[in-house]
Amino acid sequence: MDWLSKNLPYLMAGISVGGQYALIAIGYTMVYGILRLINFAHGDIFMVAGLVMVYASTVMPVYLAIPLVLVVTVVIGFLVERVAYKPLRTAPRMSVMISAIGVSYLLQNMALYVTGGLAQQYPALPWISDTITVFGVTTKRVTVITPPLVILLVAALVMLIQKTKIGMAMRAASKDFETSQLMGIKINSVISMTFIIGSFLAAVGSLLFFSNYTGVTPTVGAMPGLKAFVAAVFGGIGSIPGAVIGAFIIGISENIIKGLGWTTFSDAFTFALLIVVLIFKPTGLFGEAANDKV
Amino acid sequence: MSENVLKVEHVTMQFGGVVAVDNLNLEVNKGEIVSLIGPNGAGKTTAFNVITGVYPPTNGAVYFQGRKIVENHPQGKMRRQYLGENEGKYDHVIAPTPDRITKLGIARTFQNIRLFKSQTVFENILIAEHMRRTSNLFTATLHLNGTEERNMREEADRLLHILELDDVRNEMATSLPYGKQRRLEIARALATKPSLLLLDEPAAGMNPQETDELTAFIGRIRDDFHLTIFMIEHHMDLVMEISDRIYVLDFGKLISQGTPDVVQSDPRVISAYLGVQEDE
Amino acid sequence: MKKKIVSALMAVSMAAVVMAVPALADTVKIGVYEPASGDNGAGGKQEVLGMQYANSITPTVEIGGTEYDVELDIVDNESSNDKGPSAASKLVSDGVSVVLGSYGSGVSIAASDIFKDGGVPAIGVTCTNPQVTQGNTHYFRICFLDPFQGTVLANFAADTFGAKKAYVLTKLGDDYSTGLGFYFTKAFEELGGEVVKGEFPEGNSDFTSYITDAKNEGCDVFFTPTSTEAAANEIEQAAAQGLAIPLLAGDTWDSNVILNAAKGKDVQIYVTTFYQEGGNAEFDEGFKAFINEDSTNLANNGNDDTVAAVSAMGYDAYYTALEALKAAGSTDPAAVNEALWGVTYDGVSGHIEFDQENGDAIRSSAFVKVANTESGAWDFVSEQTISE
Amino acid sequence: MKKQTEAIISVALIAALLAVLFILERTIPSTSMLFTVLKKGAIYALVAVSMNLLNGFTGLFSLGQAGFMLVGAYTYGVLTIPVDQRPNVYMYYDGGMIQFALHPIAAIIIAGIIAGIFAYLIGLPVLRLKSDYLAIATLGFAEIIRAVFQWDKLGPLTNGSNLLRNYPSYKSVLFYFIAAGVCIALIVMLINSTYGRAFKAIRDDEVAAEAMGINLAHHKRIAFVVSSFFAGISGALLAMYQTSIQASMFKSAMTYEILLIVVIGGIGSITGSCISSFLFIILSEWLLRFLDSELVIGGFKVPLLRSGFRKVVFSIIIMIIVLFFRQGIMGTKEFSVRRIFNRITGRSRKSSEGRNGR
Repeated sequence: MDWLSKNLPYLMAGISVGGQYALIAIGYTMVYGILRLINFAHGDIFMVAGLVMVYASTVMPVYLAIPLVLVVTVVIGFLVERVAYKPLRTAPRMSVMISAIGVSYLLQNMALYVTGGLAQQYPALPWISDTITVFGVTTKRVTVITPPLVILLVAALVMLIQKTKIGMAMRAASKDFETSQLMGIKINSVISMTFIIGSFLAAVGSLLFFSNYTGVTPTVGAMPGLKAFVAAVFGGIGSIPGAVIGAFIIGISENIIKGLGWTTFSDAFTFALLIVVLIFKPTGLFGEAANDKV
Repeated sequence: MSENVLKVEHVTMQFGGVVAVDNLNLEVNKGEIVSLIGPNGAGKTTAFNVITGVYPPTNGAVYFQGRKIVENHPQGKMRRQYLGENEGKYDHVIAPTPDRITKLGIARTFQNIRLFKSQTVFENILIAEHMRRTSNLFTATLHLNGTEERNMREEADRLLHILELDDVRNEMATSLPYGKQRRLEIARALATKPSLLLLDEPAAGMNPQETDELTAFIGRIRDDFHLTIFMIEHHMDLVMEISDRIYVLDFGKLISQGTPDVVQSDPRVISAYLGVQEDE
Repeated sequence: MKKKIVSALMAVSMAAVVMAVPALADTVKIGVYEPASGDNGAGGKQEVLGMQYANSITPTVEIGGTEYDVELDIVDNESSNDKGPSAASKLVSDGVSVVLGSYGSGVSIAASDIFKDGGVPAIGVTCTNPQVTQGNTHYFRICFLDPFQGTVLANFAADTFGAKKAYVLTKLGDDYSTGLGFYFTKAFEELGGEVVKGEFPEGNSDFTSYITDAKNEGCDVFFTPTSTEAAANEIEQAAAQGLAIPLLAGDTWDSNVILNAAKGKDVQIYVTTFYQEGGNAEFDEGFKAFINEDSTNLANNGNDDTVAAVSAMGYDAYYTALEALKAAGSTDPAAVNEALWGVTYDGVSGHIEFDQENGDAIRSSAFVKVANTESGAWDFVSEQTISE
Repeated sequence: MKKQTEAIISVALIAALLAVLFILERTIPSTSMLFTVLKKGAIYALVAVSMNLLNGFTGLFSLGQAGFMLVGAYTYGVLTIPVDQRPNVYMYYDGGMIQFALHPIAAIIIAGIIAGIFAYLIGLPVLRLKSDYLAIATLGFAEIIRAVFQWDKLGPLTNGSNLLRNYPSYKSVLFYFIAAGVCIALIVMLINSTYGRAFKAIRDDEVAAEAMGINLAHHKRIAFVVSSFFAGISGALLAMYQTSIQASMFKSAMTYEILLIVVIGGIGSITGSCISSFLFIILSEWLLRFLDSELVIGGFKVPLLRSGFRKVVFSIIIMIIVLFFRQGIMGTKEFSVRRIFNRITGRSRKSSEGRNGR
């Protein structure tokens, strides 16, 4: 029992943070699947969701603030795509990526301007922020409810992608961008839908993440964003189940490394894992190979 | 039988379950113009890509001037799925990258033109001479290779003159008319001083008058540059006019070979192109 | 159309330059080299508020017989070593007579040579790393140093909690954090205690594994000299995981970010700092009024009017500079530099006097206070001196 | 306009620039903001040009520049701290491992070489990757390098999380202009050499380049190592400019800044990168500083102006340039004396000797 109570906290923290990374990673993998774009600003949209919640909860009760945060984040995600990515639809990949970096730079500086760099305190969400004890280990309820909630959301998303018309349009667009346009698929609305779903999940992810880690600063979105991207690549970019499984693996292994005392290299480990995956199995666990014809 | 330049032996190329090229054997001898024809999707460009090292064959080998330059045998998953014959004949792997094959003296052009779009005509040819350089990074950077640079430029101008592209010397490569872009691609291939030139549908998209000019042009460069030419082409008048020998591919298999008039009257070739006559 | 946008942008920035240089007779400029963004932005802004308050009370000073208006020339060093030097050289080129700053030792060291070349003396306000003043004659400091603060914390941990084993958590790449951690460890081991070390990387939010380590190792005290950015998460997770042992930290934790995070949680937080609200009633009321009258000031102080120790230090630094200006009898930076060695001033945070070797303040005591999680304010604990 | 006359005019222009700087240095006080900005502008011009060599001329999208600058800066710092200062700097590591000091110029070149070696090792696995994967992999390596340099077990060598300082540095702005100028000249000569043409071929069409006998792996490695060599040198210059360095300042934000400078200047234009780096530094670190402090014009308090506003305005300007001026200031054109001369004399560019005769 002693071994369990010693190491259970790492495992639980790993699962919970893994679940939160999963919700962000899905955003990356969907956007990359269709646009072949690494949305550098996605981590910062996650941060903005946190900030909106902080400011909303000062003026309205929490149960009103939560839907507001979801809506505002989705709108921001949609606007970012329409303003920063749509004009560059035909531009070379490098300039779209630079535009993504520019948006990330802008969101962080705006957050800095509004908060003045002060770490904002995330409000305690009623039910999920209470502390509970599980097998003798005290932690927050959010740690326990994150995995099932994530699996539920992912199942719903996979159903949407497999069963609905918009889902089919997304799959077509991710297979071949040009031909799906020829088939009369309104590409712009498909892309907007992707960003809307991605931002919505990122907003839910921020609700869970920040109730566990309550300090919200302008750069708080950078590291989870990068780790979520590593998870997306590790799971196989473009595959949603892959992103989720990759995120759980990264969340757990990162905490195990911290548990073993190699804390200085927990972040460096994530990048090392990314580079190993990129070189030996670029398609990741579940991705399909995409080779371009000569 | 004059000296053999290119020999393709039991080459099979299988993508997953699809056999694009099936047990291909062909030869090209010094000074010959040999054509490879066949309906679309017969595996012609795939054969070219195997010869030029774009991807290794699933099985078989390629010889150049008597030396084996490419070899492969079914490995891993492919060993179970392999559908072609002659599996045991090859045991080790030679898979040079395309640039190593070009250095051996095999130059090629592409089915859809791949010129360097941000460079002028003159610069496109200069780039092809880079591989024959004797200077290293330092002497080149410090511009100590003056003579080599001058020779490169003179050689490029000479090629431009021979191929009648002097007037568009400083134009951007992509702003040229279609015919001239084709000719520039050939000029660029010649700049690598090849002994074997692989042309992938040089006359694609050309009108009859341009095709006639091209026919004379190919004959001329074969003689001026002492080349051996191996060509994929659909324009039958060009093929029949200029080829010494012809190989016909259909669904990856060699169905006929020989001089132009032999191949022209071969029933299998006609059916491959025109479909089988349904005898009611 | 595009050409017009570009020329418009150029025109705006050119015009701006002209406006930014108002000329007034008889002004003495005091440079304020503080972070307003980046990791230490919050602390830097509270420090500047102290200086601005002091400036609002005594806007003029009599130097060599003539009355001078004191103008604060404030630049943001973005708490980063590559942006700091250009902020510093802007101050030098603006012709300031003395510079106050910075919060955070890294940026202070980064700008040290620029102040030296410009011949402008600088007064460190709350940078506690010894390397700031070491081996130079132009950088002074009015706060105590890490060796002193580390020892005070070690003594406090040993005396008050009888701690035998301490968990020390520092931030990778932060010289203040590793420096204070080093001195605490040295002092704590000299007292016979044992130290378990932990380090977290930049941008880390999850501290569960460190807290679990501290519990598993059976540490009696959890010492974590980090910035306020990490503090919020540490406190939250310490409470969530029911960490029974007290949290100890240095001067950076003396801010309302910690109070907000700790409010209503069962967690004990002890902090050493330069000043404790209530130490000087007159300063407290005046400062609170100054904060509440202007919305930007309120926002910069974290939306409430608790008096942060760094504001008190900023206030004292301003007056120390005035003392130096008066003693020097001229606004020439070299004269001010010379005068600074002899300056003594009894400020809100105690007696200030410089040692003649490195220009460090001779400080013998530090205030210790505890976060009262019900009232959400700091309660005074003791004024700790070190035994030797 | 023959090549010789153009060469003479260019040399004359450069000499004039250096003379102006020389005079300025004698007249204006040496700590004036102008010199600070010019020094930093020159350093950022070099690192922007070195990044342009990779992104703009070879089509390799790398985000590892900050990592190689860090290696260069630390190599310079560690090798040149005078021995008597070492106990003072390596306080927590009793004087540190290395007990010798080299001449600054030698240390700068070694800084570049060591950054190049790091690049060679990192390049082996990474250069085969496609553009966006290459960007993330190089970004990852830069973060790993930073974590390693901050590790306290390496303290005796890198001083762990503490600053490296007290190493010699040149104060005159001339030194930075000459050092950066020489390096940029070398890069320009490389780009105009046969290797430069090979890089541009790889940028335009890898498949065609390979078919023309250009060994992709070899040439990509050369571009990557050369670019990192000069990033290492600019890291050393930055260390000199700043008189103290710390691993935590070489974050990915620094690479993004350099990338944005390259984009503003025009990807594929050397002079574009130089111009935009001076513009970027002058605007962001000097002229736009007023945006951060309250400004009262005739009793009217300008709204919005408070700390942090400068960076917001700056990121908006960058977004406008990235979206609407995709070519940047110079696009892929170069500032050349001939083009100015032709514009003055009204002769069209076509009839002159041609683009490549530079």
